[in-house]
Amino acid sequence: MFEAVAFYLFAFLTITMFYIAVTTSQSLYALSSLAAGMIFISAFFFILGADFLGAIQIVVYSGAVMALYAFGMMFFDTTRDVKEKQGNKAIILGLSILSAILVIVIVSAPIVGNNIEALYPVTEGAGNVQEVGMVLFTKYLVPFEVAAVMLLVAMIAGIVLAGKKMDLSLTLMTEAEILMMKEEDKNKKALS
Amino acid sequence: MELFLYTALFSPLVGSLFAALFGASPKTKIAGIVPSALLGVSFLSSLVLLVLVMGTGLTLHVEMMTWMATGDLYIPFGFVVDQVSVTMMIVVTLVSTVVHVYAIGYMDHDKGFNRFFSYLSAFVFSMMILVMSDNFAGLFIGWEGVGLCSWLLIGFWYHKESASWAANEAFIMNRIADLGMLIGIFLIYWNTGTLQYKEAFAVMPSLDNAILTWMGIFLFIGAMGKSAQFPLHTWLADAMEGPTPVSALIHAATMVTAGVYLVVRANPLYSLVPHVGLFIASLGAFVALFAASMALVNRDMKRVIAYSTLSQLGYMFAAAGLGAYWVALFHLMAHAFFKALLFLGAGNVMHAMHDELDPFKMGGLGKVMKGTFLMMTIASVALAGIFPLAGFFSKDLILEVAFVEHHYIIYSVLLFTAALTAFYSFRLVALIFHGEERYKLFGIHPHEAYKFMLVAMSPLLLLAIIAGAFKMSYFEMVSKLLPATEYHVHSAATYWIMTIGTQLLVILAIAYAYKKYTSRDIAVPDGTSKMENSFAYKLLISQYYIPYFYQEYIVKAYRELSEVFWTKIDQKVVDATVDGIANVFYQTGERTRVMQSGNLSTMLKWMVAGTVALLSLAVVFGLAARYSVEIKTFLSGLGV
Amino acid sequence: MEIGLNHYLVLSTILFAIGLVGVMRRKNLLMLFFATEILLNSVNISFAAISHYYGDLTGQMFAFFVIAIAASEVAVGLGLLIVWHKKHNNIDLDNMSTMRG
Amino acid sequence: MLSPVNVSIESLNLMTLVPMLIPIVGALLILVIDLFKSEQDRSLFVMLSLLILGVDFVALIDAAGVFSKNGTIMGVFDVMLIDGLAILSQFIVVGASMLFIPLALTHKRFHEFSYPEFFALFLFMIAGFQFMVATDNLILIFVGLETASLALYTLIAMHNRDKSFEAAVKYFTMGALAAGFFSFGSMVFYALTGSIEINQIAVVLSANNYADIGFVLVGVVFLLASLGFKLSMVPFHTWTPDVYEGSSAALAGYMSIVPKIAAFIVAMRIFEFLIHSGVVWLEVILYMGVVITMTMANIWALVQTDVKRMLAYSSISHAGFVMAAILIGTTQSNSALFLYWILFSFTNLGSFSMLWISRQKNLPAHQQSDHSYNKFAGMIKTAPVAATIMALFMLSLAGLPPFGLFWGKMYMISSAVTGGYTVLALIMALNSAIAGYYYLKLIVYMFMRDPIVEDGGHIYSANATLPLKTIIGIAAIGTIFAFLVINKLLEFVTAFVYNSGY
Amino acid sequence: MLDHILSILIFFPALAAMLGFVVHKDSMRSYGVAVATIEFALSLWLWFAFDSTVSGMQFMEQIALVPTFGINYIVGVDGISLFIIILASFFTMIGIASLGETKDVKNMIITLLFLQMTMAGVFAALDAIVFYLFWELSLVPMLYIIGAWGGPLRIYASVKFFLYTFAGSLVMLVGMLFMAYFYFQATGEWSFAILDWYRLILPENFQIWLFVAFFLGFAIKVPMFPFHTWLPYAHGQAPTIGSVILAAILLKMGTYAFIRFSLPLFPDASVYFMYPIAILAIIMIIYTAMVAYAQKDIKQVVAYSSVSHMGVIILGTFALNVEGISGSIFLMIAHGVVSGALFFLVGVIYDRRHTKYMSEFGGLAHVMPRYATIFGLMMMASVGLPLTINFVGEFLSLLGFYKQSHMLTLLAGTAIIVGAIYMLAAYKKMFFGVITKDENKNLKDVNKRELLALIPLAVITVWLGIYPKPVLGTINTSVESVVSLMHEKAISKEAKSRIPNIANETDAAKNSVEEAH
Repeated sequence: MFEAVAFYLFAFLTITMFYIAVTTSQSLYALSSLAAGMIFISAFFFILGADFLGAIQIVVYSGAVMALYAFGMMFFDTTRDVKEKQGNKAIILGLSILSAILVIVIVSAPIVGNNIEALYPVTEGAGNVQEVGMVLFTKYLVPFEVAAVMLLVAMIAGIVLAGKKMDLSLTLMTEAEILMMKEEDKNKKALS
Repeated sequence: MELFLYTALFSPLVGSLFAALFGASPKTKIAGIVPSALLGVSFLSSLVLLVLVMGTGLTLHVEMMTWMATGDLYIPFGFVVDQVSVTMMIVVTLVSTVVHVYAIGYMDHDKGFNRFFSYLSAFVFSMMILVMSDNFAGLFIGWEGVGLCSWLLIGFWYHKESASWAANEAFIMNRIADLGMLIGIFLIYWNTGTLQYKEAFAVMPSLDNAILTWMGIFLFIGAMGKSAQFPLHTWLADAMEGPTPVSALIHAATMVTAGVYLVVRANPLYSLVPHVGLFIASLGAFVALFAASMALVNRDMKRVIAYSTLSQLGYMFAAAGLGAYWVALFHLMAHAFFKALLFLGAGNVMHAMHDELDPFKMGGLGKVMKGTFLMMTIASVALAGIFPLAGFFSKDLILEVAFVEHHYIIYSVLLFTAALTAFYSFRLVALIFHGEERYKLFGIHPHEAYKFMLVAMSPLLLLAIIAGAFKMSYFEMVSKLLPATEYHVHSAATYWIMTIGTQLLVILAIAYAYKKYTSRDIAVPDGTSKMENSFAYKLLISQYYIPYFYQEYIVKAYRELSEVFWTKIDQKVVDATVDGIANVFYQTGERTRVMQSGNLSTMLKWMVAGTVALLSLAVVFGLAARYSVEIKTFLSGLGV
Repeated sequence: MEIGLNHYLVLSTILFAIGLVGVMRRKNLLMLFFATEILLNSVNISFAAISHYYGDLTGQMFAFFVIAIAASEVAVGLGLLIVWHKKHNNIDLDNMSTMRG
Repeated sequence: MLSPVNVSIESLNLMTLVPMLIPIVGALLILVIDLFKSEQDRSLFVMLSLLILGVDFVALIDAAGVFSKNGTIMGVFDVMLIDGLAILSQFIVVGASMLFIPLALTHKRFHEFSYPEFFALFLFMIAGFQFMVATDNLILIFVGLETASLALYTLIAMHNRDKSFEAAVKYFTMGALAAGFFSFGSMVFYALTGSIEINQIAVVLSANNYADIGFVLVGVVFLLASLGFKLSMVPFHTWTPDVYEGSSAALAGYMSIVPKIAAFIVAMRIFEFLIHSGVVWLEVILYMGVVITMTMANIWALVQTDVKRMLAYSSISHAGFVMAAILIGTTQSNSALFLYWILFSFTNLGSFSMLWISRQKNLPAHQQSDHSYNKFAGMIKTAPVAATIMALFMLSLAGLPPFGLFWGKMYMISSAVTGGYTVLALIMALNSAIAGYYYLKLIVYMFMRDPIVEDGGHIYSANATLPLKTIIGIAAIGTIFAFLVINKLLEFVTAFVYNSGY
Repeated sequence: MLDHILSILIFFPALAAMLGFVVHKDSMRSYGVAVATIEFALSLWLWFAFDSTVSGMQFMEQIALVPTFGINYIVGVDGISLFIIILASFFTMIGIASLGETKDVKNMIITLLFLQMTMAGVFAALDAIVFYLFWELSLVPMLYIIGAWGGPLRIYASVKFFLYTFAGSLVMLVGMLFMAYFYFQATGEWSFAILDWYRLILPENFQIWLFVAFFLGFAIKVPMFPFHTWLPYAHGQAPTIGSVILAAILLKMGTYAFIRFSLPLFPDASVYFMYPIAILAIIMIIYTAMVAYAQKDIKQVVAYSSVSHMGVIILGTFALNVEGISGSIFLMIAHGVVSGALFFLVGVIYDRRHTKYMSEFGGLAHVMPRYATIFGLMMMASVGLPLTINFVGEFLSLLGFYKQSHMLTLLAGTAIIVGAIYMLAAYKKMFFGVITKDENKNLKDVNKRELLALIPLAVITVWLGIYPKPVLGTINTSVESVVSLMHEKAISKEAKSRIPNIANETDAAKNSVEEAH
């Protein structure tokens, strides 16, 4: 009973939040509603007994991601509401509604989950975190490491792209300009 | 003996090539003399062969080399000298020798002198091949060869539009007929398996009559072209654009008779299909009359003679068609002599009159050019068939044939034509040599031709007179090869009546012609006289409107149709389709490239759209799969 | 009443659809990225749900990695955004259609 | 209470990781070097990465040896899957990368190459692709894919001019959407089968013998969409021309080969079993997809005015052409795919490199874009050799014998014929005819027009250095003399494909 | 040496072309002539070494190319291909020798040498893929020749030529792959070797489909109506040498391929399609002849005339009996010589007046008698005058087809009429009459360099017209083997009856005589 109530409540909340997030013209609203929605999502994880996931969700999203976006927004100072001229709404509306209907039609059909044996069953008496850790560091060791690499890549990418060196582009400068610039750098170093 | 054969055959070729050496260089007598001499040689060796054939009666057959050999087909360069071909050889070489010598004088002032002789000898060579070949393919070589040479010679003065036009007309008309001939040859090959005369004719009796008929018809179509039979006759008159010696040699004596030769040569075939023969005969008779009628009014000396040639060819075909092959051949020979003579005479007149061709502008030339006068008169007499000249024997014979074979219509037509012949030939003589000297009005000072030209013509004169005498001996010879039927009217009385009657008729016609055209008050017609405005005259002078018809409804139509094919069909339809296909692609590209608007939002929309589209398909399919049973029942309920 | 797997699937699908709408209608790049985040998150719900109902941890794993991926995408995305903003000093994607056709 | 797991190292088959680890380690090495001594010249990093890739290649050769000895190897808790496809595709990935990396040593200076990070990211990307192809676990595929993609976005952007940013952003955004699709798709399959390993999925599905097919199809649709994005199938192709135009020619050439082969492998793994288990719908959809992609891409390429965009569209159409192999799904077609792609990588990389060496920094007046057709007008007069080589690549792309791609095309069409797809075979053939037009267009410009500006053909080698020329030379040789090695290649590929059960 | 003479023939020019890049521009012409002469000498040697009593392939070579897929480099000649190879090298030689003033002559000569390679390759190849390879490759040099040295519309023309042929041959490629697949199914191993395919007997419906596939490729090349529209453009725009080789050799690829592939591989289909194709051929003959008559441009006249003649060749090919097929092969050579010569002649006047419109000429016979003579000879050859080379071919082709259908042959026979019409008309327009244009008043007659090309052609025209035996005999032996192969491969009743049985040498005549009774 409680579960049902919780589900519908949070379902309602997330949907509204995300709806706001995609419709509002105030990027600040959008951001905050997104964050809220994500937190509510983590609620589902807790309901579903995926505590670890829930925690991650809160930490990563509402923490890291949102922080990042927040920084970004300060940078772009998009506090003023952004005006988006929409090309014909009909298409968007049509497509979205159609897709929603379609997917729901299909998904709402009950799935016959036979012949399904859990490969990594939830073992009784163990906390979710332990189980997760167990699976993560055996079966999913490689993906885990690769994910690490991926984050490294992302980090490097972020650094490179946002870095100062991107301000002037060697691609566009002629050889002469490049050499001049190098000279100036040397001088700066010498002075300091 | 073969030596003589090869000499007879190839010396004209040598002559031609010799003259060709000087083709591009300015006129040299030598280029005329040598070919003439070589032709003389050829004539002599033909003579030897004639003697041989006449004397021993055996025939010569040589195979020089293979020409084409593939599959079952085997065609050699083979030559045969038998009674028929030797006759033709004699005629050809003799006339052409004469013409050559004559032409040395006639072409004296022409800058194409050397070229002319090389063409002329080339013609003789191909004519020799035509008559000597021992198979149809070889015949066809000669057939086309003479066609080529006649094209060259008719268009000899190629700067004249009319000349080159006439040349092309002649060539193309002959081509039309040649197609028929070619088909005939194919028929013969696929049914007899060979093209050699002997073998082919040997097999023929065992063939289905229908096939034989077709063979006969197609071969005769070929003959019609060369011998300018109706409806392919128009080119002959136009061919008079060529130099006169050419007209004499090709368009009177030799080439045009090739058709007759073919029919005679193929006599085994035609005697198997008498109905075709009858058709040939009737056509011949018709052409005889038809041509003669056109000759009545024509005001171009050479054309008149050309028409008379046409009508004489009609006679020959009549004879050949009725199965009197040797008679046809005999008339061919005789005709060759006097007609060539007539033409050469006309040539002299032309020279005298500075290429003036309208007899009405001449008159009284008899005084200035006696020799020519004499020769042409005798030739005309021979042509008219007055006893005892050549024409009498050969032509009356044909009449007899028609009579004896009980084809009285043909007989009467031919008889009537004989009268016409006499009339128009003496109309010509009268207008040219008698009466007022109308040429004075045009300030022309006519002169007799070179002596040696006259001398050169004399052999023809002689033969035109005496050729008839050889009738029986000739019959003796030829009958070894050709069906030996003597034609004798049964009762002597009828015979004499016929002969005398014919003679009288002819003489009357001559007399009428003289009376009409020697009178003082003959003036150059100016299209005002009532006779000229009569329908008949118009009809005849415009050659029954046949050339007009060809020009308007065939030549023009062909040209316009080609035009349409090119501009409309080829460009607007065929090619346009090809380019159209290409354009469709290109245009589709141009239209649809807007999809790549470069706007990210649009791209995303496309992605979603694609997914959604796939999804909907998936749903449809999924639902269909799930509710397949229900759907079936539903549809069956609907009675689908 | 019992909350079944389908409830969660439907929910996540709805969220996914919302995400799609956002992706399609957003012209402001930053907000566009929000929408993509929504897409990924919505899927996570169903993963968790499925793993719950099947009693199988794989789903959680997947969700876990999805989160990681989403995070790193944010990093790169923001990086790009910043560069673009430096050059053009706006982040409206209607301004980026120099290449077309 | 959880029982402690104990696994023996042998059972892990760690050697399956080696080919991926090498580039990762190499990347880290590069970063470390940069850490200690910055401002190094790019040549150092180029050569380093070349060496690393070389080592990687050798490792792959070993793996190939092992495979041909004792078949497919699972490793590290059966996450890694080293079968023939994996090895072949890794060969292509690494080989193409080796051909690509020296292109950094251009005569002119370009922004990206001044970063050591460029090379690090490049190597990470390769590792990502390798992981992507060397597993049948959707998670690892996803992670590998993202690793590679993120790196790739950055590489594009680092070219550092407006177009490249635009390209990167477009690519990134659509990539994010595609990622969403991928995760949704795999979610559906997980929901259906409770597993995220392809062969497991196959087992379960066939066990249920495709109950509620509709739901399966939804999963298929989403995976198709995300992979179609990578493979630039119409209508998910829209990014391709813009991204290729925006990024440097060399990278564009690279992108037209490596990411696609990775995606092809994944597509093959996922769709093969579906097709073979007679999912008619998928067959129809793929059929349509293949035909539309081939044809439309060709048609759009017809109307391009910029050679690079033309090549972009042409590579879309080539991808469509090769996608047919997956539709046909016979051993012959699958090996045809690899044969085709190997030859294609030579030719296409070659032609893009030709554009790369002719890249100027400032556009002359008569050029609308970097590589507009006019630029190549009368090339034969000013730079005959270059023109000839370029023409050669074009002819090869058009599928003219005896140049490389002809053999791929021929074998592919033949596989269509043997697979019973006659109409498809005809369509493929005629498409190459259409394609002939725009390849010819370039040849026409180069050989039959007069130069617009005479500058002694400098513009055609504005960017040329020995390494670049070497690469082009290799590509050219590979294109011309392909017919000498076809046989070996064919045997090799067929054996590998066959032994890995495709 | 003799074992590899074919490979040498094929690749020697290519190699020479490669080296030619090094040769200096000024001495390029003599280099080209030298190479081409050697090539020609080699081809002549091939002829002498050729044993004309053997009907099978000779000088066979086989090198494994892609054995696993049944593709091997197999070459060989028989009577059918021998003379076309010789003709090709001959034309390359005189073509280069008589090359007029052309811009960057070096590229031209190199291209020509490459072209020579592809031509030799096509006619020597005995493996479908190798054949296809050279077949396609031959497009490239031609494309370049037309596109780089052509007239104002050259690019359109060249691209059209390339794409049209390319599209057609791709369909043909699919057909080949099918053929190989059938062979695979029959024998369990891949093979593209034509001689292997000869042993394969296909069910009729397969034959029909494959025939169609091959037909597209060949018909476009020939070019048969209605696929012919690329030809006038190509000829109209191409430089003289280009048109010469295009007309003389490249078009023959199509007709040769019919005899090499279509007939022996699909005898039943050949019979099945005999009438449709014959009708197409007749349309080609008459229709294109009429179009030629409507042309204003002498080169277009010759171009259309060659389409018309190709019609006769096709007709002879589909006579399906020895006479017809050998006739068509002979006509290929004949038409090669004659149309090649005609294009040369057109080039001669074009070099002098830089126009090809007949209205610009007239009365040329006065100023250029030699030119007029040679032109006249070639024209007469082209209208099929006996004792010229063309007649032999046309005569045999028509003769052969007459066995199959009287009516159609009668129609096709009009070729000799319509051909005469447009040719004579054109000749009259150009050479007869009086000179109207002043430019024509003092034109130079043909010079030595041009005679160098024209005299040999004239000699061949007459020589082979009078004495075709050395060529015809050799062709005959090979054709007989082809026909007998067809006969024994034929399945359907009709095919058996249509294709004569050479085996028992009772000549057709006797049989027909019995039938007559």
